[in-house]
Amino acid sequence: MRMPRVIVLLAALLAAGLFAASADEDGLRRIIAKFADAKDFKATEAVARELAETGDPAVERVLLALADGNLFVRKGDGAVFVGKETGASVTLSDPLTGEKAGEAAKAEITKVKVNNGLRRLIRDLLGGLTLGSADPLTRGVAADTMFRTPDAANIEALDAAIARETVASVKARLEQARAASILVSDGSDEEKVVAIAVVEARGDRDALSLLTAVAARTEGAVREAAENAIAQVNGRLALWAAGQNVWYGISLGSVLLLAAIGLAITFGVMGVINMAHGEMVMLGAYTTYVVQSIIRTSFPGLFDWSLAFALPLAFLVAAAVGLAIERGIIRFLYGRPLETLLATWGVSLILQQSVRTLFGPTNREVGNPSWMSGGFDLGQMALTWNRFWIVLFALGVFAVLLYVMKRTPWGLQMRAVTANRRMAASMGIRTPWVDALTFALGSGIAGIAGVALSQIDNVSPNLGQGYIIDSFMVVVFGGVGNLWGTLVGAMSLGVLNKFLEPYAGAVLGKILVLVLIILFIQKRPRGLFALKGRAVEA
Amino acid sequence: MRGMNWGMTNFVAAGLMAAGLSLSVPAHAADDTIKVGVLHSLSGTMAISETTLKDTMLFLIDEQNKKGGLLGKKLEAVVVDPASDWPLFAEKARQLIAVDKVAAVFGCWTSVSRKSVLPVFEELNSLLFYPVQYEGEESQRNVFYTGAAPNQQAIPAVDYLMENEGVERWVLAGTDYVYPQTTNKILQAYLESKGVAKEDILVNYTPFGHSDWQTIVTDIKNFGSAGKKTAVVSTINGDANVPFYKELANQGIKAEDIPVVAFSVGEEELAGLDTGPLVGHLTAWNYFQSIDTPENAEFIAKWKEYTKNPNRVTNDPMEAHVIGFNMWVKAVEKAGTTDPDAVIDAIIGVSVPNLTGGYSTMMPNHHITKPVFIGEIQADGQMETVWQTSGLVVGDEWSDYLPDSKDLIADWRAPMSCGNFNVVTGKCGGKGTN
Amino acid sequence: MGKKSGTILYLDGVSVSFDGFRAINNLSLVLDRGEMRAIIGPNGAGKTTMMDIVTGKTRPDEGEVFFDGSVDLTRHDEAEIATMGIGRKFQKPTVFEGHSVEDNLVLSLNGPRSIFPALFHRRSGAESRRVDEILAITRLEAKRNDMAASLSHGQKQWLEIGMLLAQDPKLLLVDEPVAGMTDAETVETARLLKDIARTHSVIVVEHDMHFVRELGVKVTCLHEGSVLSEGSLEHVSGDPRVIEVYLGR
Amino acid sequence: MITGRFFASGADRRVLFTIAALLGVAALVPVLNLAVPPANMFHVPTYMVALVGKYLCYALLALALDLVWGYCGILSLGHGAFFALGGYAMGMYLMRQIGDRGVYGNPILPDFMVFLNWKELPWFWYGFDRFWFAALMVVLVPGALAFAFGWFAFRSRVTGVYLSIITQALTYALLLAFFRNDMGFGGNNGLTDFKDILGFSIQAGTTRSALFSASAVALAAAVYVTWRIVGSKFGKLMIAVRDAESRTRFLGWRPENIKLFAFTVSAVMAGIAGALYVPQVGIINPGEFDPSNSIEVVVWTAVGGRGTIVGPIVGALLVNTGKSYFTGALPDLWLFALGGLFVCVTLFMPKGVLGLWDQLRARFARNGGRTETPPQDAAQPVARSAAQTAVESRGLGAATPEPQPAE
Repeated sequence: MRMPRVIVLLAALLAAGLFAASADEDGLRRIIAKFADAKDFKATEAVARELAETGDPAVERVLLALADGNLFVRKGDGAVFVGKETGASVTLSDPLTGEKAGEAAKAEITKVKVNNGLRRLIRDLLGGLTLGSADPLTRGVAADTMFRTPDAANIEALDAAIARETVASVKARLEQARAASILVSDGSDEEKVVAIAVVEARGDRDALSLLTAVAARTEGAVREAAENAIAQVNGRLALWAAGQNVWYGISLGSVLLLAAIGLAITFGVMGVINMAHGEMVMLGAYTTYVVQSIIRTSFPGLFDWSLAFALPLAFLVAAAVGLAIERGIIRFLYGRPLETLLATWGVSLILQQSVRTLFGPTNREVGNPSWMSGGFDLGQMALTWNRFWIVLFALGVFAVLLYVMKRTPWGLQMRAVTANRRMAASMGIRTPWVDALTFALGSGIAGIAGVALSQIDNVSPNLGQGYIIDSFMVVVFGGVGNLWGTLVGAMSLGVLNKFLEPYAGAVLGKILVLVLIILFIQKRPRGLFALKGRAVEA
Repeated sequence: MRGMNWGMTNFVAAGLMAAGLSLSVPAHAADDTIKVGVLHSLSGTMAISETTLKDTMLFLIDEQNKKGGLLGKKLEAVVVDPASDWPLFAEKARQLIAVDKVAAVFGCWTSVSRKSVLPVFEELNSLLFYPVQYEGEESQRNVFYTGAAPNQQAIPAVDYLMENEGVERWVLAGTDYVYPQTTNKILQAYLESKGVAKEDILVNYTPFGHSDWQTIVTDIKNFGSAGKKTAVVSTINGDANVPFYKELANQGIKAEDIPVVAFSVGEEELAGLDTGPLVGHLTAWNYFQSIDTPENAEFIAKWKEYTKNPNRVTNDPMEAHVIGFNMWVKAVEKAGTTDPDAVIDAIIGVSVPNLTGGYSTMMPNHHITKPVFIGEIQADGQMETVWQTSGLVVGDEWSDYLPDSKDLIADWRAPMSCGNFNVVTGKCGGKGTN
Repeated sequence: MGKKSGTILYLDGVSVSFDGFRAINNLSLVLDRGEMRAIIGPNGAGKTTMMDIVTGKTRPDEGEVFFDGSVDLTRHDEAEIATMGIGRKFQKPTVFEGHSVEDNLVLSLNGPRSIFPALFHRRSGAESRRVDEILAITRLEAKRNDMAASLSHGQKQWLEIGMLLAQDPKLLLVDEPVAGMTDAETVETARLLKDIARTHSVIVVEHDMHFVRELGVKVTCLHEGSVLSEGSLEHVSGDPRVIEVYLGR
Repeated sequence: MITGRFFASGADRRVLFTIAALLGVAALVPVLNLAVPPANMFHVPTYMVALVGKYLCYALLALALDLVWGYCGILSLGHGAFFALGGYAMGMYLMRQIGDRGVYGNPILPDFMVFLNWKELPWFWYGFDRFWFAALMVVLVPGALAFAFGWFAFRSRVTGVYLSIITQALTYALLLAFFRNDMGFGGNNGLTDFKDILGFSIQAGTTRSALFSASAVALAAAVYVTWRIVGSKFGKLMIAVRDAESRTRFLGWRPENIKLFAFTVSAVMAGIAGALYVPQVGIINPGEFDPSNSIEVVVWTAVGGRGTIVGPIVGALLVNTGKSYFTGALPDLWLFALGGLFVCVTLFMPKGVLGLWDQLRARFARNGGRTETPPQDAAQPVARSAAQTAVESRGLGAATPEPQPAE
C-alpha cells in the first residue's frame, strides 16, 4: 500500500474542477456496492481503500459517511445509502450524488460497522485530498497528518504544495511534513541530516517520536544527527513540561479557590463552620443541570449560553438555601462554632438525600458549551478551554468579591460588624441582616462555583463531599478571614500538588500535601496570612 | 432515689430492646411466601450504581410472581440499605439470613462489600448472587458469581486491541483498589507473555473519585507519542470516569489515536455524560443494551414499562442479575426446595437463556459462561458491538496468568467440593506453590 | 544590674508592634518589691499589652523585662512565669464556670503542676485550710459549693482575685478589678487589694479614678505605649499632658 | 472508697449502675445465647449478640471521644482513625492466624499479598502472629500517633476549629494512605476472611459470646477509668482547660500536657474499641478512616449528652439502633433522620438525651410535689438550647448569640 495516492487524488481534484461529472460513476457504484458484502472490518477496509484508489473526489461523501457511521445497507436489496437518523427512521440519500432516496425504518437497514482502525484509515485517505483545500487551516491539518504518517511517496505532492503555498506558517508545516517524508524515504544521508534539522525545529512530541524512530533504524551520521536532535528536543520539552505543570497547578488551584472562596466568607468572616458548604456547590451544579435540561428541550439554540443563565440562578438558589439555613439554624448557634459544625453536617446530609430523592442517585449530564470544549496549544503546552475559562472565572469571582468587600457599602457593613458588632449595631447597622446576607453571599458564591465545577466533574449528590475537606484546608492554610490568603493558599496547594504528583503519584501526592498542611498549622496555627493582635483568647 | 435507678435501667434496657424488637418484627411474617433478600446500597457513594440493581430485582420478582411464583408460593423481596458502609453490609446480610430467613440474597457491588459478607454467608449457609464483574481469585461455596471474571472481559478486550487495532504500547490506568490492581497484574503478565516489552506498559493508579486528570492525561499523551500505536486499558471506577473522559476529549485525544477500553463504564455511567467526544472509545462487557436480539428487546420493553421511564437504560450487571435470578429459580424448581444445600447442588449445570441470544450455564466453579462483546461508544450513549467472541467463555476464577493461582481450580461438585484445588499437588486448600 | 536589684519588675525600652501598629513604644517601668502601683491610661494606651508581655503571652520586639531583679521574662512562657510567682487577673473576669467556687480555688493552689500528681491527688489538711482562708478573705464562704457560673459579676472578680491569692504569687497583675462593681463593692475591693499589697507586689490597671484615689499609691499614666507621667495621683492628674489625652476633654 | 461515694450524687450513682449493668449483661447474654434453647422467649439470638456487641464497641469509641470533647473541649473529628488503627492491629493478628488456610495456602503471606505477587512479608507485619504483640500494638499505635500529633498540635496551641480540621485532615490522610494497595494493608478491601482468634473459631457461637462479653467488660472498665479520671483533680483540670484555657495557663498549669494526656488516653480507648470491633464484624478496611464516620461518632456523643459518662454510651446505642432499624425499614429516609437528628440535637438538646431526661424527671418530680433535684453532673458544659436563648433574648434583652469571626 505504498501507492502515490496523494498525487492521484490531487490530479483527480483538478480533474473534478475541469469536468463537472465523474468519468466512471458506474465503476464507483460497483465498488460502493461491495460494502453490502463486507462481513468484517478487514473487508470494509479493503473496499474503502479501493474507493480511495479511484482518486475520484466524489468518494469523499461515502468515506465521510462511513467514518461517521452513517452508511447503511438496505436489507431487502443490498443497496448502499448514506443515511441520517431521525428518530425511529432513517432518511436515506444516494452515496454519490446526495439525492434523497426516501426513508427506511431502522429494522429495514443495517449499518456498515466502523471501528477506530477504519476511521483512522479514512482520515489518512482523505488527508491527501485536503492538501489542496482553499482553507489554510485545513491545509495545515493535512500537513500535520502527513507529518505523523510520513510516506516517501508524498514528497512530490508536498513539493508542489510548498511551491503554491502563500501562508508562511502553513508553508513551514508543509516543509516539516516533507522533511518527515524524506526521513522515511531512501534519500541520501545529507538530505536526511538537513531534514532532521527541520524536524528538530518543530520540537514537539510528534517530532520526538519521529526522530526516535529514525534513530532506531539508521546508522552513522544520520543517527548521530537524530540523537543530537532528540536531546535538544527533550531539553526543550522538559522546560515546557515544567511550564505545563505550573499551569496544571494553577488550574487545580483555581478549582480549589472556587470551592473555598465561599467558605472563606462564611468561615473566615463570620466564624461559621459550614459543613454544608459542599452541598451549596452541589446545588449550583444541579441548577446548571436543570437549566441545561430546559434549554435542551425548549431552546436548543441557546445551549452555548446555558452557563450564562445558570450563573445567576445558581447564585440565587444557593443563596436562598443559605439564607434559610442561617435564619433557621445557624443564628441560634453563633459563638458555638463546634456545634454549628454538627448542625450543618446534618443539613448537608439532608440536602444530599433530598437531591438524591429528587434527581436520582446517578450522575446527571451537564454538557460543555462549544466554547468550553477542546483546547489550544501554547508553544508545547496544551491548554484546555474549560480549564482556561475556569481559571479566569475563579479569578473574576475573586476580584468581584474583593470589590464587594472593600468598596461597596454592604462590604463596609460586613467588615464593620466583624470588627465590632456592638459599635456597628449602635451605628444603626442591622447586624442580624448583615449576618444573614453575608452567609447568603458565601453560599451563593459556592453555588456559582458549582456551575463551574459541573463543567469538569460529576454532577451527583456526592459532588459536594469531594470538595469540603479540600476547601477547609485551603481556608485554614491561607489564613482565616483573609481573602488574599485564600487565593494564595489555593494556588500554592494546587501547584504543590501538581509538582508532587509526577514523583509521588496522585494518591501519595495528596497525602503529602495533607501532612504538610498539618505540619504547617503547627508552625502557624492561624494560617499563612494570619492577623496578629492582642485579642485575649477565651 | 430508687425510682431514679429504675428509670435508668429501663432507659438502657429500652435502648437494647428496641433494637431487638424492631429488627425481629419481619420474622413473624407469613410463611406462604419465599423471601428473597436484596442487598444493594441505596445511599452513600455506591447508590449511584446499585440502586438500579435493586429495581432490577424488584422487577424480576414481580415478573416471576406474575408467572405464578415459585413452588406454588409467591416471592417476596426484602430490601435493605447497607448505605455503602462495608461493615453494615455484613450486619444487613446477617439480618436478612438470620432474621428475615430469606432463601437467597442478590446483592453487593464492590469487592469489599462482597468480602465483608462472605463469612456471614459461609457461617449461616445461605446463597449470594453477585452480579458485578470482579477480579476473580475467589470461589466460595455459598456465592455465585454471575458477573465477569477477568478472562471474560479484560483479556478478550486486550486481544481485540492487539489484533484489530495493532496496539503495541499499553497504559493500564485504574483506580487504586483490588479489582484494577488484580486485573492489571493479570494483564501485565498476559501482555508480557505476548511479547510486549516492560517499557511499553505504563501502570497508573488514582484515588477514588479522582477529578483532576490533567497530569495523567498528559502522561498518557506523551507515552502515546513514542511512535507505537498506544491504547489505554481503563479500570477507572465509576465516578472518576466522567472527568477522565472530559479531560481526554479536551486535550484532543481521539479514539482513533489512543483508544480507551474501559471495563467499568456501562450505559448507566454514560447516561451522566456528554458522550459526543467519546465516540469510538471502547468498552468490554458481556451485555449491551444495543444488542439486537428478541430476548433483549422484550426485556428492555418490560423494564421500561415497569420503571415507567422510557429513557431507563439497561446494563451488564442487570443482565447478570437476570441470569442469576433465573438460574436460582430453575435450580429451586429442580431441587423442589429452597434449602441452600440442595440449591447449591442443583444449580450446577443449570442453563438459562441470557439476553444476548445464547445460553449461560452455571459451571462447577460457581462462575457462568458468557459471551464477550467489545463495543464502541456511540453518540447516543449506547455501545455498538464491534467484536464478539465466537463462543461462550467460561469464567476462570483462578487466573492462569498469576503465578500463585495458575495451578488452582474450583469445583463444588460432590467428590471434590473445593474452591481452591491445586491440580499439581492434588490437594484442596491452595497449597503447593509456596 | 545594680538598677535591677531590689526591683520585682523591671521593664526597660520595651517595644512591640502588631501589623505595623506600635502597641508598646519604648516603655520603661520599674516596680519595687512590695510596692503597689496603679496604672491608668486611655483605651489603647498599651496597658493590657504590657501585662501580656510581663506574663509571657506576647514577646516584645525589643527591650528588657526582668522579674525579681534577675529573671529574664522574655525567655519564659506563661506557665513558667506563673509558677515563678506572677499572678494575673484578666480584664474580663475569667473563672472556671463549670466548677464550684471551692474547686476553682483548689485548682489554683500552689503546688506541683504536672499530670500524674494531679491524677492521684488527695487534698491535704493544709490545702483545705488555705482554701477556707481565701474563701474568708474574698467573702465567698457561703458560695463555696455554688457553680462559679452562678456568681454575680463582682463575685467573679473576687473569686478571680482569690484564685490569684491561692497561687501565692510574688507579684499580682490586676486588670480592672472593679469594672461593673457597685460603689460599696469598689470600696471593699480597694480594701482587699490594700490588704494584699502588704505581703505582695501589685500592679493595678484601672479607669475608675475614685478607686485609684482609694488605693492611694503611686500612679503611672500610659499613653500610646509609653509612660506619659508618673508619680502621686495628684502629680499625675495635674500633668497638663495627662489632662489633654486622658482626664480632660 | 466506692461505697463511701455510692450515694454521693446522682451522676456517680448512674455511672456505677452502668458498670453493674454492663457486667451483668456480659455475664448473662452468653448464657441466654448459648444455654437457652432458641424456642425459649429468653433466648438471645446470635444475630443480636453480634449486633449489640458491635454497638458496645461504638459506645466505647463514643466514650473515648467524650473524654476529650465533653471534658477537655477538644473536638476531634478524627477519632475514627484511632479506632481503625486499633482495628487494623487486631486485623493483622487475625490475618496471621489464618496461616496456611488462606485460599492460596501460603503459610506466611495473607491472600491479598499473594495475588498481588508480594514475595515477602513487609517488616511492619512481623510480630503480629503473636497475640500479646498485637494487643500491645492495639494500645501503642493509636496511643503513639495521638501522642505525636497532640505533642505538636497542643504545643503550637492549635485550638478549637483549627484543631478539629487538622484532626479531620489526619484521618483523611490515613484514609488515602490505607486505600493504597502499596501500603500493604489490603487496600480498599482491607483485612477480612478471618478464621481464628486465640485458637477459637471466630464464627463459633461461643467465640461470639465471649467477644460480646469482652466488649461489655471493656466498656465497663473504660467507664470506671473515665469516671476515676474525671473525678480526680486532673479531671477538674480538664474541665478547667475546656472552659478557660488561658486562665489555666496563667495559673501555672500546662494545658498542652493536660490535653495531651487526655487525648492519648482517649486514643488508646478508641484503639481498644476498634480491636474488639474487628473480630465481631469480620472486616477492617479503610472506610473506617472516612471523616464522615468520625463525625458520626461526634453525633452519638452529642445525642447522648456530652460531658457525661453515661451519655455517649446511651447515644451510641440509640443512634445505631436507629440506623439498623431505618436502613432496613425506611432506607430512603435514613439520611433525613440522621441529618435531622444532628440539627435537632444541637438546637434543642444541647445536653443530649440524658439532659432531656433529667429535665423531664425534674418536671415530673415538681408536679408530683417532690423536691428531688435531678443529678447535676458538674461536668456538663455550659450550653443552652436555642429555645432557651430565644426566650431570654426576648424577655430580658440579654445578649443574643452572635457570630465571632475565627481569629
